[in-house]
Order: sequence, then structure tokens, then C-alpha cells
Amino acid sequence: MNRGSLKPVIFEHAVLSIGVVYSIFPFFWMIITSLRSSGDAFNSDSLLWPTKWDVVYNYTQALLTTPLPRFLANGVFVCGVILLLQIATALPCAYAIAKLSFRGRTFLTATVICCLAIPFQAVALPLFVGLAQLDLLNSYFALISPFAVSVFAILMLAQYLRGYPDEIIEAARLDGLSEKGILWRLILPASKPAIAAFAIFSVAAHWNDLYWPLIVVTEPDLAPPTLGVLFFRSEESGDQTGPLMAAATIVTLPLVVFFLAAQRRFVQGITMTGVK
Amino acid sequence: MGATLSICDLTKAFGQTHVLSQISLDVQAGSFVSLLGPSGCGKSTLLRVIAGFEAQDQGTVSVNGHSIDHLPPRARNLAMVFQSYALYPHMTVGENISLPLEMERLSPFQRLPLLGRYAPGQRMLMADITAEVRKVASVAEIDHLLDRRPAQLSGGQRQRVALARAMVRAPGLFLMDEPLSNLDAKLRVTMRSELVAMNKRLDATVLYVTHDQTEAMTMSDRIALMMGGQILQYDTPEAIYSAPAHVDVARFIGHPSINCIPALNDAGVVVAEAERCNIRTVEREQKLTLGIRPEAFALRPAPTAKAVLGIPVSLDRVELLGPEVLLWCTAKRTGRVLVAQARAADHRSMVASGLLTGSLWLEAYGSGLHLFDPSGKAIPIANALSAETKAPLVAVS
Amino acid sequence: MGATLSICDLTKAFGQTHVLSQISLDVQAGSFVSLLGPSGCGKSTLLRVIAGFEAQDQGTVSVNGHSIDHLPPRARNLAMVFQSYALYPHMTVGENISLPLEMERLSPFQRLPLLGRYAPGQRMLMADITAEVRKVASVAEIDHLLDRRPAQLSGGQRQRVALARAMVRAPGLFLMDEPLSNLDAKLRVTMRSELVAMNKRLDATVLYVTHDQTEAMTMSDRIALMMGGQILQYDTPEAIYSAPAHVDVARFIGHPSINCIPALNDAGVVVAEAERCNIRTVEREQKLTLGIRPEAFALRPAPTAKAVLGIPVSLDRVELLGPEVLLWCTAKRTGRVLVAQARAADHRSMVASGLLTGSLWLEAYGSGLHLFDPSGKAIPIANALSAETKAPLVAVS
Amino acid sequence: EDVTLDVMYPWPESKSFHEPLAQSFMAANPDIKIKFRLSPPDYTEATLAIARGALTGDLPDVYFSGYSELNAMVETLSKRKQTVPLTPFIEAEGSDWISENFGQALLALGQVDGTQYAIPFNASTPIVYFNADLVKQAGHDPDAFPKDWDGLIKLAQDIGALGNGISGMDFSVGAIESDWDWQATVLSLGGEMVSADGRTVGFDNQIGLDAMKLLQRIANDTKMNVAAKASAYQQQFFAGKLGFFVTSPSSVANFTKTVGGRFEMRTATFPIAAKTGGLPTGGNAVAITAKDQKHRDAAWKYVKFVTGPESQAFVARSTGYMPTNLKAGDTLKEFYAQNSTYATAFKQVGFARPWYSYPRGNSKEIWAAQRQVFDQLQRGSITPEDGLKRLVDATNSLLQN
Amino acid sequence: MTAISQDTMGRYGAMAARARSEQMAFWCIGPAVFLIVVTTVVPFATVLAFSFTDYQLGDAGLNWVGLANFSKALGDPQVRQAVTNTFLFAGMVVPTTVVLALFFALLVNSRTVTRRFYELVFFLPITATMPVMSLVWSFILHDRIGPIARLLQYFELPAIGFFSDPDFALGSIALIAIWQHTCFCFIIFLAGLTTIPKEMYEAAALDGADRGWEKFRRITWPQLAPTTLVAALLTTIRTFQVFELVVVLTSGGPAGRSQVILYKTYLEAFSYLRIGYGSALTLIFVAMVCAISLVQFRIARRQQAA
Ligand SMILES: Nc1ncnc2c1ncn2[C@@H]1O[C@H](COP(=O)(O)OP(=O)(O)OP(=O)(O)O)[C@@H](O)[C@H]1O
Ligand SMILES: Nc1ncnc2c1ncn2[C@@H]1O[C@H](COP(=O)(O)OP(=O)(O)OP(=O)(O)O)[C@@H](O)[C@H]1O
Ligand SMILES: [Mg+2]
Ligand SMILES: [Mg+2]
Repeated sequence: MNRGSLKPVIFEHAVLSIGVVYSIFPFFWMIITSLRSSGDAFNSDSLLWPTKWDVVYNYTQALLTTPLPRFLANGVFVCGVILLLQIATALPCAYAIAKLSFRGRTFLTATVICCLAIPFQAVALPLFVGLAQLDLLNSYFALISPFAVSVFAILMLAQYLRGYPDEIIEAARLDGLSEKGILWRLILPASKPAIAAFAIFSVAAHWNDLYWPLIVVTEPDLAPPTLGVLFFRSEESGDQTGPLMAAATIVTLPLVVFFLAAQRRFVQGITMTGVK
Repeated sequence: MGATLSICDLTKAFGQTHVLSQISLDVQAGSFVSLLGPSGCGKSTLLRVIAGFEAQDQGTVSVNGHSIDHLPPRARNLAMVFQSYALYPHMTVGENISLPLEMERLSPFQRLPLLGRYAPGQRMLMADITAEVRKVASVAEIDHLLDRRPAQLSGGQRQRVALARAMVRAPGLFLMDEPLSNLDAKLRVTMRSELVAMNKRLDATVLYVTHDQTEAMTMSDRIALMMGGQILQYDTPEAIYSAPAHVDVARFIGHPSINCIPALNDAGVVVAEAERCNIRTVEREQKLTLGIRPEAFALRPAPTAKAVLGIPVSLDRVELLGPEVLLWCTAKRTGRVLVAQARAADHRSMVASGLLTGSLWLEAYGSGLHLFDPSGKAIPIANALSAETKAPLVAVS
Repeated sequence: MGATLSICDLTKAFGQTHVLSQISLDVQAGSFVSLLGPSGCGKSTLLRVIAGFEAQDQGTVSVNGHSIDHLPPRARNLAMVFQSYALYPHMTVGENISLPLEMERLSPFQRLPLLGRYAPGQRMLMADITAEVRKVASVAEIDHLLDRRPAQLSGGQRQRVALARAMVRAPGLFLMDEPLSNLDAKLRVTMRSELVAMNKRLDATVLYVTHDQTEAMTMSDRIALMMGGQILQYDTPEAIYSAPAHVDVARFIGHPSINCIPALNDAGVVVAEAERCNIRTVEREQKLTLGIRPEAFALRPAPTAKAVLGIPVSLDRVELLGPEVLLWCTAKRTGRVLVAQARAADHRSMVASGLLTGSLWLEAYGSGLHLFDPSGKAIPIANALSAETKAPLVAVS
Repeated sequence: EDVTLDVMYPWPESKSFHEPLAQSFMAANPDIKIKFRLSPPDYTEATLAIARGALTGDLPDVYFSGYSELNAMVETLSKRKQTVPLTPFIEAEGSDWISENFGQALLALGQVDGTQYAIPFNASTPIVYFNADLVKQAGHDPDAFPKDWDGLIKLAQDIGALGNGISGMDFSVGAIESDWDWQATVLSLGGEMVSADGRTVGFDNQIGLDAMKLLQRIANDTKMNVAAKASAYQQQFFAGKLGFFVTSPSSVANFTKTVGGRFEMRTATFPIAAKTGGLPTGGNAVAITAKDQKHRDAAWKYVKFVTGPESQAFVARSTGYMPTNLKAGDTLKEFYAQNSTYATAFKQVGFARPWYSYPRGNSKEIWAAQRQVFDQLQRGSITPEDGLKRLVDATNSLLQN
Repeated sequence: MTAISQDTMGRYGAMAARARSEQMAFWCIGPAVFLIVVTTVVPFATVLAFSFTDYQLGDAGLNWVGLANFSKALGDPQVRQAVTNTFLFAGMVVPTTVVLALFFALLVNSRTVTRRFYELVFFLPITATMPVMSLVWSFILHDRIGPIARLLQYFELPAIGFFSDPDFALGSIALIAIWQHTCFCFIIFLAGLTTIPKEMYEAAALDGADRGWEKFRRITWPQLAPTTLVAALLTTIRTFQVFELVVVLTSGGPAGRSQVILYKTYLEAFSYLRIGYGSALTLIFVAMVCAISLVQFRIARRQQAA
């Protein structure tokens, strides 16, 4: 029982609050701006609170002048499939790197790290040409396939799994579990916190990705959610700040919901105390 | 049904640490063999090599006459209880126990998470499995815990789950690493007889690591006594106790430990630090060790004629062990601490009759005496007659 | 130096599982108290509440008369050996043991990772610490392992490290959770006497969880017998053994377990399933339990006059336990299994003289007999005379 | 048989006028379907999309190219002989059609090496946006907005003196993604971007030096904040804290919305010092990239439609762009009379000059080198002379590269 | 059976175990390796090939130029500046990010009631749609009308040109990058913290190492070391790959002071369409980051092993 005194707790909250402000101020501004009229956004006399509200206009603009709902649905589908594929490919690989000994393990680890260093922009063009030759441009396949494996996921899960007790895996082998069974029945449930963390990165990254969709997709029906924001963004003729922020808020919202779902996973944590 | 296990010249080192050196062991089908030995002598490692988790450096492990070194653990048809339990942390107790059965009995399709339930025959098989799990859980007295997770169990409960998980599978060979170490005496007795019963019922072969002599003595057909990565003696419990092949075995077995007295071999006559000693041997070694079991000692107010060995001592401390007492004495000449064991009732009556007040002798009468050569090997005692006819020998220490 | 520990009305539940109910316990300064009880009865939980890892639902824990409920574990000045060892996996054995000393003796500056080495006095203090670590490590026989990591140790070695880590700190109160369960008999004896010596040397108070009765009996000043979250008896080892306050205590203590026979109270005369029974009681209860310790039974070829209780039996099985034998018998009338304990030598001579061939009687002679009322509480035996003067009573079962 | 036209335009937000135009086109031509491609976020991305399309043979049928990107498009397409010169279509329309609808200066914007590859669709020359309220506060008359730099600088000084975080003007030449402001400065002073042979820069002379001096003077005298990005001064303007700045008239509609009623935003013409002066024209032209004749014919219909008087008037009204079609001016007369902010661009039509684009698609790289010089120049860390020398050296070396 | 044959039998067993392990590993890594090869290795090999040519995007043909692109890159002062800036940037961002994330993760991890709230809050930046968020940041850090500028004005401090002052531009972008990456590390750390066994802290609590620094140094940090390695590695790589922020906020200005290597590469390849030269720069970049990452990884592994 650790009934600490109140003082350090208050101090901790104070320190955390600084981080809170740093972290959410941009979002605060985004949301506030999505509620006020575009002109009011830069109103220097009332920076933090609208003087002229324009909620309905901003949000109807965001939803009606663009096929945003369609984009959101695309996003859900593409991100969902990408995430599933990434976990399906990365988890076994991470397990092998962390828990199996095989020739070339070091080499594989080094390759994984090096692949992480390769910026996606560098390989985008060859991938594009490849997909074009297979006549697969303008399809969900083109949006998904380059991300079917994530070296980041491999590295992160491998590092996480290193802490999993070997004895439990051994017990499972005796109990007749094949490696597939071990993966499915032990490693997968045990990696939930790491998978949840990774899921957040993966989904957030692909949800917000504009670069690749704009390369392989010319069909508006396949466009990603973020494109909905671009309809209000223009360096040449000035941003429509209100609808822009409204669209951004709408695009961000599903991610927050997704996080709340994933959050339960790592709050739970997995107690790896099946062993002494 | 039980498997024969035969281990041949097994050697294993972790880097510079040599853990097993040339272990050989033959376990008959259906027999119950205990591995007994001090902490760190390599018992767990031996089990792990047999199970296939560690590859040996040399030597072979065969089951039913065929080498299993190339087989993965899964294919070795054995169950193991881990010293560290190794329960699946995210599964309930029930799931932990039923997993091996599901793997054995259900087809891959029947094991599918949601769909499996609709596979033909799955329900019946699962009902069987659940019933078996319940049965083995009630034997281990954990049937009320089936829905808990390992983290919510006490140490002993975890151990029982680990035991139940191994028992439920009923393979030909069981490897058990101190499976009862965290259980209380009563439960232990229950589990012991349950294990022995299982051994007989399934005709399964059991290799059982324990640090508890009583356990090893009462349960095993044979005991393999390990020390420093070697098997010093592999014999029946009686033989291990009454005819130790090595001084370390004699020392290790028996509680309290055997009394050891350095001795010299004077042309076949053993010269020890006793007042009188009438033991002979045929071996040639000069320096010997004389071992006397505590219960072979009797504490007497005066030397008696029957004794082959008598040491004048003073009584330091009496320790009550339920129906027994331990008498801790100091040899008057050498200051060596010696211990004798007696029935509490006998002791009480001796105290009552005032016999334990003056000077005292520890005496031995021929049985429970052992001689060992300098390398520790047991050597035969040629004769151990009453000392009456002999002059007292000078004690050496 | 040792702390007094007093626990008052402690209650604790995990959700729906009631683990401790109204535990009260007073431990005198410098005494060695064992917590004995079946697996899952709440021993570890009690220690964890005392250490401050779990908050109790009700009740207080006081040390030296002051409640410590508000203190964090660190401020409670106690050391604990965990049932699961809880070693720091990333530190060597040496670092594991020296950590508590470093925290205690070095100033925050001296503890700084690299700089600390240049802090004044740090070297000398560290040298002291290292010396102490070596000392305690050699007591636990792990001095050759100081540079290993926990993962490279055997089960027993890990346990010894955990023990050494607690011992090195020498605080006023030790909490030990089955600290010797994975050690072999010899090491166990060493560690036991070392723990007792430490208890005396430091005048430290020790609260010691064990499932090993011998341990509890030989080491403790007092034993607290826990069952189902309650303390059934808190007394000296002798009293616990020879005057159990409850039938469960009597059953739990003693190995093999006490023989229990249902009995009826026929106006002060106890009617049991024996041929002859001459025991009386002053209590009124109708249904009683009669408990007879195995060593209180003697196996006789014919009934004797001195006996207060005699049961005709057949001998099923003889079990050798080193110097003792267990005689497993079946009562002829009721089929109940009864066990008696005898010296192996006595048994051998009886066998040799052919006394154990015909019909046999198990007899008891007054000592080692206990009566319990229906709720399990012990009730006094009014008299237990020789049965000679009494006519045989009809056996009930 | 129906034809479907694949149309690609940059800037997603342009949907607001492309969509209605397509609707009315399809209403008029039921046999032609217009299908828009996903819109690239800017001119550069659009060029890349075309380059990728050329690589995979998946080009749109109609493409709206930024004027400065036209070079790159033609270069890319000509390598695979995919260019579609518009000359045959124009000739087929009859000799007068082109001159009746388009002025020569604007038409030139759609030519590469003398060949007409595109018809101008949007056009703009830089204009001044100002905060009439601040002008008034500073004691000036918004109706008599200065027409030369001296007047503007004085005005900016006065506005800047109001304090409270208010700045007078911003003309950070290096802050935008192209050399539009720089070309405007040079051209308005009567200069040229390249020499006649096209091998060296045209501002390595007194005019160039004057331009450099002017830019430094503006920054120094008005205590201008040299911005790294245009959004910085735009935001400041919307906040009511900036007197005036220069940008494209295409933003008039958006800016008006954004400013709302918080202050009065007005526009003024860009100061043109020299009689021969001009202004670079921004915006985009519509080109045909269809493969087969059938699509090309349909595409031409669409090109004609969107560059026609009604369409142009519509675009001008909804954005602020100047109409590229001569006939649209008539339609818009009334509108301009009522909306003076929109009219400013039209007033400058006469000064419209091609926005010079360096050969071999080098414009962006040249600008990347040039903008650093302007940044330092306006911060006062180099003299105009040094600046000009560096500018000329950097540009020439890349020109001949 | 002779001693020799037993010996070989034993080895055979060990070999069989090894072969088994290899076979299992093969099936586990197979799909991932195949996809890595197809989606990264092969495309990157093309990049490698292009780096020896003068290929221009849209060209139909190309010429082999050997190492010319590389020698040009080595002599290019802009490249040199971009590399310097990138290292400066990483030097500012990586340590700050890792330390901040660790610090906040530890604080949040010890919260009970408010934990979910803080988690959500610190996680938010990862959802950021960067085109929007950089706009928001450009406003927050606006040197005249932004909230920070107003604060400075209020205290009568000199205004800071966050993006326009050559001395501040890179730092300002770093500030946003830290904002963007801290949540990323934060989540990794939080996931890592869940794996530390509770009883470790209990033992430490008795040993007196249950507070602040000591608890951190003796228990948390060593147990978290692998996690920290991953966090630092990923942050380093992501930091080196910065370029969107630069595009939106400064375009590399003022005066090239916020020019970074990947932006330069992007410009070369996709603005100036010089795929050949851009590929060479990419290659240099990847080699650099690989080297740094592998060294980082090695050091961390060695420390873990020691
Ligand atoms: N976290 C938990 N949640 C629910 N029940 C628990 C939890 N921890 C312990 N228990 C239950 O509380 C009871 C007491 O546990 P405790 O660990 O104190 O037993 P113990 O006396 O130490 O037993 P053992 O000798 O087997 O270690 C057990 O029945 C156990 O199942
Ligand atoms: N991974 C390892 N690296 C180095 N030495 C090891 C390793 N594992 C075990 N050892 C050493 O090997 C020896 C045998 O270990 P093992 O676990 O087999 O002992 P044990 O007989 O089971 O002992 P206990 O009864 O204490 O469990 C021990 O001395 C131990 O320290
Ligand atoms: Mg072991
Ligand atoms: Mg316990």
C-alpha cells in the first residue's frame, strides 16, 4: 500500500500538464478553428475563442463539397487490410528473429534495419512502374500491396518478444503445438500490447498518407481521407480555413476512436508471469 | 505402454560451465525413477536435453531403443512439469490444462477459433476433454480454480496446474522437475500417491527430479543419484540408503546426515577416532572414511560389550522431531560433532531414569557402518565383531 | 534490535475471493515464527500485505507498536524472500545481492553511475559491501556464481540468491516465503541453521512461510497454523504437535497424518470403532472424532492389558523411511485404513521372530490420543485407563 | 457512340468551378462524358503525374497545365511523340476564330517554341491586396491608393507606425514557390528575363540592379518581416495586422470570404514603373493529351467550351482570375463595375506578358538558387550589387548547364 | 556401439535440432522476406542502378555515367549544407524526443485514474494530418500574430522569427518534429513498460530502490533498454527522413538554412526530374542512415549482453 503524500502527485500533474499543452494545443486550435468562420481564424484579438461561429457552414462544406464519406470508407478499408497483412507477415518473422535460431538471423536483422532506413519516396517510382506493368494501377491492390510487410513492425515486435519466457514456448512445444500453433495461441495474445501500439502507428500513417495514393490512383473513388482536406487548401488562392479545419477534424476523429479501442489493449498489459 | 528410456554418454556444457559429463542411464518401461542430487548438479539440464530443448554436445537419448535426438520435442511423446511451471499466462487454468488434449485430439479445422465449434464431432470431443480436465483438476485439487489465470494463483496452486497439465496427456514418458516442491505435506502425500497410481495405471515411465529424499525413497523404483554432472549411483532406494556406493551418496542420503570419521587402515584393521573399534577391511588404502548412520549410534551411559565402535562424548543438544529425537554430541577427544537418532519415547525413559547425566558413549553395533576409500568409493567391511576381545586402539583424527 | 510485529483483524479479498479473514497475530521481537498451512491458504498474501505490496481491506499491521499501514514498503524496514524469487534479471548475482546495501549505505551522489566512483569514501564503502556480499554468498554456497545472471542459474541457485539478498540487509523483520523449497536436504539443513543463527545473531524477527513441517518444527519459536485464511492455532512447535487445538491442525501436522476415527460420546464414555476403548470425556457433544498419532499405535500379535484402545487389523503394506517403517493396516471391522509408525530395527526383529504373521492388533496406550468435538475443536480426555476392567464395546463407524 | 474524356486539373479546390463547367458541357454535349481524375495538389505534382502517365501510357485526355510547367510537359511528351499540337484544330475552326477570342499576348502563354500546345484557361497577373481600414487609420485615402513604389513605401511606413504588432507591407520575393514576384519586379521596371539568344540572363544590367535596390529598399525602409513562406503574411493580413501585400487575383473570392466583414479588403494594380513594363502571367492553359483522334476531337470541343466566353466569365466571377477570352470582357463589364476588387486584374490585362520559363524544366532549380539571394538581399545581409552578381552567376551557370 | 559412433549420433541430434529450427524459421520469415524483397529490395536495387545513369524522369532512354553522380554529390555545396543541417536537426530532435517520451511515459505509467486521459492526450499528435498540422503550427509559431509571438509581445520580449530567422528556422521545425515524434516514442515506451514484471518493483521497493531516479536507473531503465533501443533507432531514422515539414513550412529557407538531405533528394528527383542524380543522393542517404542505425544497434546489443 503506497499512500504517497499529495504533494508529489500534484507536482507530477503539473509537469504532465505542460506536456498536455504542448501535445494538444495544435488540436485545440484545429477544432476551435473548425467552429469559427474562416475570417475569424486569425482574429488576433480573440485568438483562442471564436467571436464569430460558423459551425454548420464549415462542416457542411467539408462533408458536402467533397466526397469525404467515400474517402473515409476507403481509408477504413485500406488501413484495415494493410494492418492485417502487416501483422500476419511481421509477427511470424519477428517471432523467428526473437526466438528461433537459424542461419542468417543476424543478416536478416541487419537487412530489416537497413530497409527501415530506405525512405518510401525512393522506391515509390520503381513500385509504380512495376504496378503499371502488371496493369494494377488504380486499384485497392496498388494502394495496399507495397505496405503488406512492415519492417518497422518486424523490428518492434521482435524486440518485444525477446522478453517472452522461453520456457513457456518450450512447454507449448511439448504440448504438441506446432510453431503455427505457438504463434497463434501464445505469441499473438502475448504481443497484444505491442500489436496495439504498432496498429496505432500503422493506421495513423496510412490513414494520413497522401503521397502514394496520389501516385497510383487517378480514380477519385479510390482516394484517401486526407484528400478531403486538400479541397480547402491552396497556396495559390488562399486556404478556406474553416472548412479545412472541419475536414481535418472529421478525418482525425476515426483515428481517435481507433486509438481508444486499441488503448484498452495496452492498458491491460500482459503479465508474463507464467514462470517463476 | 510405458517407454524405455536409455541415455548414453550424454555430455553438455554451457560455454565454460560443464553441466553433464558422460551421463548414462537406463530406465525400464513403466518404472518410476527419481533423479536426486544437490542443487545445481544438472538435474533440470538432463531433463531439458531429454525433452529436446537443449541439444547435447555428445551422447544419445533413446526411447524404446530408437534415438530421438533428431525429433522435435513435440514428436517425443513425453510430458514435462517445469521447475518454473511455465504456465501460459494469458489462458485460464482450464485452458492451460486442456490445451495439450485439444492439440492431440482435435483436427486443425476443429481447433479453429470460432468456426471450429461447428465442425462435426467437435462438441463431443470437447465435452470429453472438459470432462478429463475436470477429473485431473480435481485430483490436483484445483477444480475450483479452473477459470482463474496463473497470475491469480498461489505458488502451490500454480505448481499443481503445471502438474495437471502434464498428467492430463498421459504419454509414455513423464519428466517432472520438482513437481511437489511448493506443496504442503498433506497435499504432497496425496499427489505422491496419485503420481504413483498414475505410473501404475498408465504403465507410464516417470523420470522424477526431487530434492526430497523421502519422496525419492517412497515413490521410486530406482534412484539415480547425481552430483556434479555425474550419476554416482543408480539403484533401488534400499540399496542407496543401506549400501551407498560412494561417500558422497552416503552423506547426501539420510537425514540427519551420516557421521563421517576419518580413519586409517592399519594392515586391515581400521583405526578411527574411537575408543574401541573392531572393524576390518580387505582393501589396501591407507586413508579411509568411516561412516556411521545416526540411527546406528546408540547413546549409552557406559560402554557395552556388544559394540564394535564406542566414542566417549558429551551431549550438547536434544532436538525433537515428532516421534524422534536427535542427540547432538561432541566427541571428547577430537571435538567432532556427532549425531545420533533415537525414539522419543526411549529417550524420555532414559532421561526419566537419569541415565543421561554422567559421561556418555556413542556406540555402534555393526549395522549402519560404512567404509570408503580416499576417492570416496565404498569398500567392504571384512568383519565387525564385538570389541570385547580387542585392546582399545589409539584414536586418530 | 528485532521488531515486534502485530497484526490485528486483517481482512483481504481479491474481488470475490476472500483470502484473509480477520487474521490476528503477535510476533515477539527477535522470535522466529513459522506460517504453516496448506497451499492457497493465504500465507503469501499475508506476507505481501505486511510488506505493503497489497493493501488490506480491513485491519492494521503494526511494527514496534506503531501502525505501518501508511508507509511505503521501503520505509517498513523489512526484507523479503519471494516465493517466485523476484531476482533482477539484468543484474549479476553479485549485483542482485549488493543492491540493497548500496541503497542503504551510499549517498545519492556516491550511487551515481560513473561519477560515483570518485565520490569521497565510496571506494571504502563499496569494498565493505563487496566483502559482505561475498560472506553472505559463501553462506548460501553461491560464491562461485557471483558473476552469473539469474537466467544462468538452476532453480535452487536462484532461490539461494533470493535468500542471500534478503539476508545481507539485516533489517529488524524478515519475511520469507518458502525460502528453502527448492533446495536439497543437505543444503537445506545448512541454510536452516544459518537462518536460525542469523535470527539469533541479529536478534531479528523472522516470519517464515513453509510447507515443511520439519522445518517449522525445528526452527520456530512458535508456529502459526493457517487454514482457509484464518489462523487456527498459534503456539510452540511442541504444543502444536502434542496438543493440537483443532482436528485440522492435528491432521495437518505430523507425517504420516494422524489417524482419525469417528466416535460417539456415550455419557462420558467414548465409543469408537475399536475392540476395546477406555477413554472418557467430560464434554457433552454426541459425535466426536478420535485422533491417534501413528507413533502412538503399536502393532501387536495379541491384545495387551496396558492398552486403552485396541483395533483388530490386517497388515497391508510396510513402507521403509530410512530408520523408520510405516505400517499400513486395515481395520477388520470397518475396512478403515490406519497407519502406525515403528522403528525399522524393532520391526525387523518382530518380523524375524515371526510375530507379524497371524492376526494383529493396533494398540494405543494413552499418550498421542486426541478428542475433537463436531466443530473440530479439541476437547480434553478425562481419563484413559487400561481397558482391562472394561467389557469390550461395540465398534461404530 | 459516347466518348468519355479523362480530364485532369491541378489544385483540388478548383473543383468549385471545374465541376459546374463540366456539368454544363455535358448538358450541351450528351455524347461526351467528362470524368475527372484525382486532382494533383499543385502544378509540380501535376507535371509529375503527366511524366508518370507518359511512362505507363496512361495519360488523361485533357490536361490543365500551369504556364510555367508547359515546357516540361511538352519536353516529356515529345520524347515519346505524344504531343498534340493544337494548330490543326485551330485552323479547322476558321481563320478568325482564334483572333476573335484570344489576344496574342495571352495565346503566347500556351506556346512552346512557337507551337500552340494549349489554350490559356486561367490567367492572372500580380495585384496588390490592401486593408483599407489600416490605410485610413494611417491617414491615407484608400481611394487614392499609391500607384508607385515610393508612395507604397511611404504608406507602409505610416501603417507600420500604428504599432500594436501591425506591419505595413510584405513583399518577400523569396517566400513563394516561384519567381513570379521577381519577374513582376523586373518586367514592371521594363526589363527582360533572358537575353535575346536565351543563353544568358536578361537582368544583368541597370534594370536588374534597380530591381535589386528596390527590393532591398522596400524591406529596409518599411521594416518588413522577411517571410519564409507566403502563408505567413497572408495570415497576418487576415488577422488585420498587415497593410498590404502582393499576390494573384485568383484569390479574390476566397480572400473576401476569409476576411469577412472584419475589415475592408480592397485590391490595387501592381505599380508599373516603365512605359514598356509588363507583368508575368500566371495560371494554366488547357492542353490535349488524348491518344486517338476520336478523343482528341471530343477534347477539342471541351477545350473550346471551357475557354469560351461564358465559361471564362463564370470562372472570373467565381475566383478573381482574369478571363482569357476576349469576349468574356464584355459579359463581365457590369460585374466589374459592381465589384472593384475583381476588376483590378482585368485592368492589368494589357500588361500581361508571358511568365518566362527557363528551358529544360530548369525553372525550379534556378528559383531554388535565386530565392536564397533574395532572402539575404531583403534581410540586408548582402548589397544589391553583390546580390545581383550572385543571382546572375547562379542563374547563368544553370542556364548553360 | 563404439565411442565414435555415439559421438556422431549426439552431434547428429544437435544437427537435427538445428535443421528443425531452420525449417521452422524458414516458414516464419518466408512471407515477410518475400514481400520485403519485392516491395523494397528490388525497387531499391533499381534505384541503385539508376544512380549510375543520367536518367531523367519521362526520358525514353538513359546513359551510363559511372560514378559521376556520386562525385558530383560529394562536390555539391548544397548537398553538404543539407547533410550538415540534417545532422544538426537529428542532434536536436532525437535526444529530446527520446528523453521527453520516456519521461512522460514513466509519469503516465504511474498514474492510475487519470492514466487513460493522459494516454489519449499524448497520443494525439500521431493522428495529425501533416498538411493541416503544419499549417496550424505555422500559425502557432507565426512571428507576429501567433500565440507565442503574442506572449512575447505581452512580456515585451523581442519577437522571434521562428521560420523566417535563419538561426531559428531549423530549430522551429525541430520543435514540431519533436511534437510529432514524441507521441510515437511515448507509445513504444508505454508498451515496453507493460512487460516489466510487477514483482521486480516489489523487490526493489524493499531494497530501497523504489523511488524516482534509483528505481529508474536500477530497474526500469535496464529492463526498458531494448525498448529504448527501438525507440531511438526509429526516431533517428524518422528524423533523418524529415522533409514534409520542411516543404510546408520553409521550403528549405531561409537561405538554405533548413534544407535537409531528403528534401534535396526529392527536389533533384521529382522537381528537377533528375532521377539519376536523385538516386545517387538517395543511395548516399540510405548508406549514411544504415551505418548510423547499425552502429546504434550494435552498441545497444553489446551493452545488453555485457
Ligand atoms: N490476484 C489474485 N486474484 C485472485 N485470487 C488470488 C490472487 N492472488 C492470490 N489469490 C488466491 O488467494 C489465495 C491465497 O493465495 P496465497 O498466494 O496467499 O496462498 P499461499 O498460502 O501462499 O499458497 P502457496 O503455499 O501455494 O504459495 C489462493 O487461493 C489464490 O488462488
Ligand atoms: N544458461 C546457462 N548458462 C550457464 N550455466 C548454466 C545455465 N543453465 C544452467 N547452468 C548451470 O548448470 C548447472 C546445472 O543446472 P541445472 O538447472 O540443471 O541444476 P539442477 O540440478 O536442476 O539444480 P536445482 O535443483 O537447483 O534446480 C548449474 O550449476 C547452473 O548454474
Ligand atoms: Mg533444477
Ligand atoms: Mg505462497
